[in-house]
Amino acid sequence: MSVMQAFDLRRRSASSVPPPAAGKQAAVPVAKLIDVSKCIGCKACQTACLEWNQLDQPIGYTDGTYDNPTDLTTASWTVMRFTEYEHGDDLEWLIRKDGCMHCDDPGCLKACPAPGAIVQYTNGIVDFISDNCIGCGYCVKGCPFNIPRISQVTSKAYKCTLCSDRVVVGQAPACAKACPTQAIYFGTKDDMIAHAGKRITDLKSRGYQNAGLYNPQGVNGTHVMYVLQHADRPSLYAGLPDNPRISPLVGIWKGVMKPLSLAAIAFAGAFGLMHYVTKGPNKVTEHDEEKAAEVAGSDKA
Amino acid sequence: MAVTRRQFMKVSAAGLAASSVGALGFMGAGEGLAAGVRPFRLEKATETRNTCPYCAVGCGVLVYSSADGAKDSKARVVHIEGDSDNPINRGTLCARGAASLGFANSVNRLQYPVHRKPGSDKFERVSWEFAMERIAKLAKEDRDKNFIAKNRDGVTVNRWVSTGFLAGSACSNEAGYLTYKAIRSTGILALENQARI
Amino acid sequence: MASLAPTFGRGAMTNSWNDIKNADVVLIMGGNAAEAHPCGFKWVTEAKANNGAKLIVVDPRFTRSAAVSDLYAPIRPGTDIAFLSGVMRYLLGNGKIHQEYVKAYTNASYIVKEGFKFEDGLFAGYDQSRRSYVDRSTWDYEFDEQGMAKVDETLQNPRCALNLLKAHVERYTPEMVERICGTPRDKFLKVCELIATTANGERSMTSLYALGWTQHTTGAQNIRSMAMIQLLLGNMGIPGGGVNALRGHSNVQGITDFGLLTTSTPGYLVLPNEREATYADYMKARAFKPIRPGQTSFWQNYGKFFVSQQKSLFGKAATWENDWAYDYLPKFDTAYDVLKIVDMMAGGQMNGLFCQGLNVMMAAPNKAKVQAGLSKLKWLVIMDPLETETGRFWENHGEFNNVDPKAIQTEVFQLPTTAYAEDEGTFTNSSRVIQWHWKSVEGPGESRSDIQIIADLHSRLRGLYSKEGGAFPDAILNTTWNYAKPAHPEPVELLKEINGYALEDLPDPADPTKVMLKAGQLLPGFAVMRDDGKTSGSCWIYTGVYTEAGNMSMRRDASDPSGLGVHPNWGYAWPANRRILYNRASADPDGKAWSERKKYITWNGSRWVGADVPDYAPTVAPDKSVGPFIMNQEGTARLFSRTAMPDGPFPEHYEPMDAYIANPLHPKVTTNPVARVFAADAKSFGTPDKFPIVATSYRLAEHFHYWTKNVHDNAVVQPEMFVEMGERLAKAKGIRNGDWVEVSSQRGMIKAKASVSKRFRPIMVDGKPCDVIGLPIHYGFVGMTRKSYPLNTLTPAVGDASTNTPEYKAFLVDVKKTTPPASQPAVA
Amino acid sequence: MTVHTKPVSRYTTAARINHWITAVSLVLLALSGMALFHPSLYFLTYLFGGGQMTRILHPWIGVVLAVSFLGLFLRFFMLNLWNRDDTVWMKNLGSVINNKEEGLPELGKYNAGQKLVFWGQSILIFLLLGSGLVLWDTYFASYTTIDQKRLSAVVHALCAIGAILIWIVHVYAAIWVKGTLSAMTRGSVSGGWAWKHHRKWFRQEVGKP
Repeated sequence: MSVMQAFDLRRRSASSVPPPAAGKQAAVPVAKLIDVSKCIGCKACQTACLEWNQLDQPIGYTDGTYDNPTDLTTASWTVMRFTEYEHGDDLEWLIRKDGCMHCDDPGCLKACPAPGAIVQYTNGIVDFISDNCIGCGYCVKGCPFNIPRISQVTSKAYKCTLCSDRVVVGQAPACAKACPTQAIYFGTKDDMIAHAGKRITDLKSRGYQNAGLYNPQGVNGTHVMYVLQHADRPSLYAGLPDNPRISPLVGIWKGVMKPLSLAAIAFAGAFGLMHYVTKGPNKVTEHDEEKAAEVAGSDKA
Repeated sequence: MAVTRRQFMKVSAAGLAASSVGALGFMGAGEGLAAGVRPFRLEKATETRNTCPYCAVGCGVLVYSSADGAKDSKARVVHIEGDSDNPINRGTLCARGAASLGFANSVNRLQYPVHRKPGSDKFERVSWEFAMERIAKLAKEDRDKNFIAKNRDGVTVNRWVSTGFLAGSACSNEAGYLTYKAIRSTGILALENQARI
Repeated sequence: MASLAPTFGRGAMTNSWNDIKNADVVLIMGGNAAEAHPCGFKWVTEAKANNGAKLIVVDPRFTRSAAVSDLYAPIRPGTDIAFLSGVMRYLLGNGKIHQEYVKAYTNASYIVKEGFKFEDGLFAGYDQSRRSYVDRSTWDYEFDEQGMAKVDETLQNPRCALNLLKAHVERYTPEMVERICGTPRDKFLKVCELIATTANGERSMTSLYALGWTQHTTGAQNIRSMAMIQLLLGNMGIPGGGVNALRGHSNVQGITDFGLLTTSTPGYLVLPNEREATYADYMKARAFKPIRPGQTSFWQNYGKFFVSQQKSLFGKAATWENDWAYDYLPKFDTAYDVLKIVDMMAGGQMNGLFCQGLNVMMAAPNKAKVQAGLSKLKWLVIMDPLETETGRFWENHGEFNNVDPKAIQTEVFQLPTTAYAEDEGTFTNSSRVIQWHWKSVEGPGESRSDIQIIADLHSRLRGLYSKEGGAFPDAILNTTWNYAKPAHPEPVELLKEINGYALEDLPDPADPTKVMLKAGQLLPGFAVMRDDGKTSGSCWIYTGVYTEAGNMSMRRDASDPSGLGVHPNWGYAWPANRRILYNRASADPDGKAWSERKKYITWNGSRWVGADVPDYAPTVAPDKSVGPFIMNQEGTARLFSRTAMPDGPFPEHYEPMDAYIANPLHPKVTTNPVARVFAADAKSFGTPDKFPIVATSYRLAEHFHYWTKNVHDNAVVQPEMFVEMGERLAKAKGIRNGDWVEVSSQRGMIKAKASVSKRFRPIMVDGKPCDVIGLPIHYGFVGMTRKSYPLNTLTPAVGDASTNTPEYKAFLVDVKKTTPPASQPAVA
Repeated sequence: MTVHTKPVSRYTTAARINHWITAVSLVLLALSGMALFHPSLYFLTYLFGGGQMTRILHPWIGVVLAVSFLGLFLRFFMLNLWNRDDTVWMKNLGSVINNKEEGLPELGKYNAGQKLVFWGQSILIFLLLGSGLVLWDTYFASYTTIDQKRLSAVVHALCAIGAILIWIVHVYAAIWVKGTLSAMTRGSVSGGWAWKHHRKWFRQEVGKP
């Protein structure tokens, strides 16, 4: 089997020609389900990700919390965010594995100006193709979850790739394989939704009335989904957006404004051309020169 | 994993089949060939079954090592992940196990015997021969000087309590048993391991 | 383990990792499985997800186990016995015990001798000057003329063990529990109710514990309390039950099995005491005759195991004539445990020390004492794959290790060893499963395997003694060493030697004319071992691991025929590949399963059959009423542990040596009267006036002891030492999250960053709020993580009465804001 | 052969250089900007040495533009202040377009259209600078929030399109009105040109010694 594995593309950044696979029978969409209620915050997903992708995250300092590193970086594509949620006498320790949500309608891909720098495979995975990335940071503006990070060294954008190099040969992503309690589950999106349903039923039986699936339709659903104990308040989980969507500004910026602007420019150019052709040049006539000479002459005296 | 292997192969196989067709260029220009996904880096590695060195759950791990086949190139561990066949951990690993490649290849791995003279402020590299010969001599010297053949009541006790041996709890059973044989036969009573603390 | 053996007969994790999924209630107390054993904890989440189990976590801190628990209850460090005795009182008081199980399978109905009593904090027979119960004669049953223990099936006699227990725990009312432990009364009762739901054959509770219970001066008794609760509930020997000690290192179980402990020999046999001058004396104390009619009392085979071991160790030199080389073994006068070794080193009585993968500088308590001890050694040999603080104890690392190398005259050798990926051999995991692992690469640089180094050391000693002679060379010279390559004994050779051979043709016991085993063949199991020198086998419990059928530890058939998480063909579990111990108790006295859900081993009329190897003679019919605890002379488990525990047949709450309050139950005896205290440490205990804050130390999910600070990715996810504290304490001391604080105890001072958290709430003790802080152990002055003071600078050098495991989990400190260490940049 | 007056000087050499720096940088900015603006124009990045180089150079050229335009602004903002004649001019824009300038009041140096170009570009380039700095993640990523960056992206794009449209008008006017180019190439215009288009300005110039 050739080493150069390839997936079919469903979308390709900055490409006006739709990728050939768009029409064909798509591969089965996959999804990674993160069941926050089963997550023990052991960070196996972090070290598995660091090791599989050979990332060289520098060793930092503690800021007094368990969040290490404290934010996603170009060399830490997933980080655990710990939230101590106190309500009444009860205390809950909500631990959420942050990282790319692999949106079905990726804001990063929509914002990206470089052709082929961001692609979405037919199974839903959104991947950064570093060769084509120009480091402009538009993906940071496009992403509703603030995930992509731009490297000061390589001027390229980096994020979780959902281990596309493993999935393409039938392996689970490194984090899903490692997760001790299988809080991180990987499979077809339908299976994951079904599995989430079972988990939500179990959570409801344990008193979490608002347990639910976080699969925000604002981005047409995501290929990384959460099961949350408090699905009615996602922002409890260290700022998980309550209803994430691609910012309307990005919508405008990358939407209708593009063709309109080109049309305007084309029209302006065409108008000038037509004007010139119909009206002819605005010449200085002999008469003007004489009148000018008069003015110039009379002053000479 | 919820997905059975067969079902999962369908997911990637469908992708593969279509794309290999695409890769062969049957479907349109360069646009068709998706940007290549990073090649699967374990393709040429050797897989060995092992157990994680850290805690007593005893998770099964797959150690992937690869040497480039040159005459004297030394194989290096390139990746470690869980062994899906092991019923105890079913392929999962914790933060330590998942990073245990970093233990095998740590820059803090000891490389060669070193020796610190009394009062010195640094280690100096020495040969195995020098180290082992000197250790054996020091041990024999201390044993011969302090060996207690009989106690105050004249009972044969054959014990040597002026030297201790703190045994490694991550040594294999075979190494542990051999250590027991070699050390207990000298009469050492101060033989302990991490179970105590 | 020093409490499971006296109660059940064997000292090991009773059930298995996978079996946890069968539990209906999981109690994590005295441990933090989610952080210390995450992949083992998977089976707790499986139990929750697929068995509707409820997880209870009782811990001074709201840990990551608590994060996924159904019920969390706080507790003051060092008061577990008060809590568990309160639970026992609740179970006994409300009749929430599995009556039939308790009556048939425990010594509840045994009658205890007259004269046994417990008053003002002490059992009968205490000698203050020797700080021990010298006269334990009253801690025993009444015996009849045949030497059988007397019982009162009707349980009327007030001196029945169960009635004595009821009287003993009477004082632990919910109010007293709240007063001592600080656990709110309603929370405590909720825990009791949930536990009580398993007091039947239908539902089972499993207990997962680790150092949270062992690292106290009452360590062994903590576990005893849980063992007794599980007996009262009938949770022993059934799927989803058991008392599961989650051991630490990957092969601490194996190394303990091989007797690398001061008074042990492999297979939980014991070195002779110097009072047992002859082999006859030695064996007289180990007859282990049954004390109830018809009981198995498996330890009566002690002689077979001992002789077989001596044949493995000394081969031909061990003969009937020289009492199987009895005198080749050292006889001990006292225990030389780690605390004793450190005390002797500090007293200049120790000249040489080997540290084979044990970083004593960090692992032993009271770093100042260890530092002084190491400095007084003549020579120190480190065998380790990684850099350690012990190897560099003589180096000055600024305020983290402020020493003058010139003043330290210890000669230090540091030998590089290979690690797991570079060796072959077996590890034994916590649930006694022996798994073979294969070698993938060579070690780095000039590193050598432990086997090679030890073989080298032994052969040099042998050479020197045969050439130059010296003190008692016989044991060394006669140690068997018949390996193909003496300098490189192969793991396969060693595992075979461990398993044991027939040294002569062994007749078939059923038909003596036939030969069961020819000389040189591997033993099939320990049942065939003999005490006449015709069999060898260095560790009887492992026999069966390498038989004529091959290396059982290499087996990789992951099938689970019963669906109960029993994988009989994966690796080999000692003893006899049994996965759940005492599993005869999963059937009622008539041999029927207590319930269909918990069906495990049943009597099919002619044999015991089921999902696992029966922990029982396979063909003994139920009506013979042979007890399920075949190792015990009674055949039943011990609620009353006779003289096996040095600090009492029943657990009793004693404050940690750094006592936060006077013991409310018996102020005159506040701390464990039997805990051994060396002269050097007598004045090293903190008092609440100078050190008003309770501290506990623990492990984190991201690190393993002191190794992973040498691993880049682990340092990334947990880079620096910190001290966790509650918001109340932080506000009182003007400390903000990330500030540098100084934590001081009677033993020393460390600096660390503050981690102010809602997970630490003040615990109301005796009506007053008590602040608890937490200190992870993983950081030192060697490795990639930020340099730090070793945690054991603070901890007291005193240990558990039975095992001398240091009291790391409860000590007194003071906390105040400070400036960052000189070598550390201030930036957070 | 009709008699011609001496060419009337309109721009100093310094002004011209300043103008042409601004012009070149604006064109380069337009090209590199449009390359990132729409996929179909991405090929323009080859002019700058690929996508990365385009993204690197664009901001720096932007800085050059801002500085040089500031020069123009300081030079000519006094001359572009709006007056009543400009309003009249605007009202008769239709006839101007149709080459009938007669009825108009005499104009100073700049007619209303040119003033609109001036002020239009001033505002737009100022906004482009502001939003450009916000978008310049290489150095200024940490100073603004992502939402502010999104707003800047939209503002930057809109202003850029505006600037390009005004640029088209400006360039076309220079081509359409013959004789204009020499103002910026040689710095002077013919008398007739001055008389026809900027008679008041012409009178002032001629009045000068």
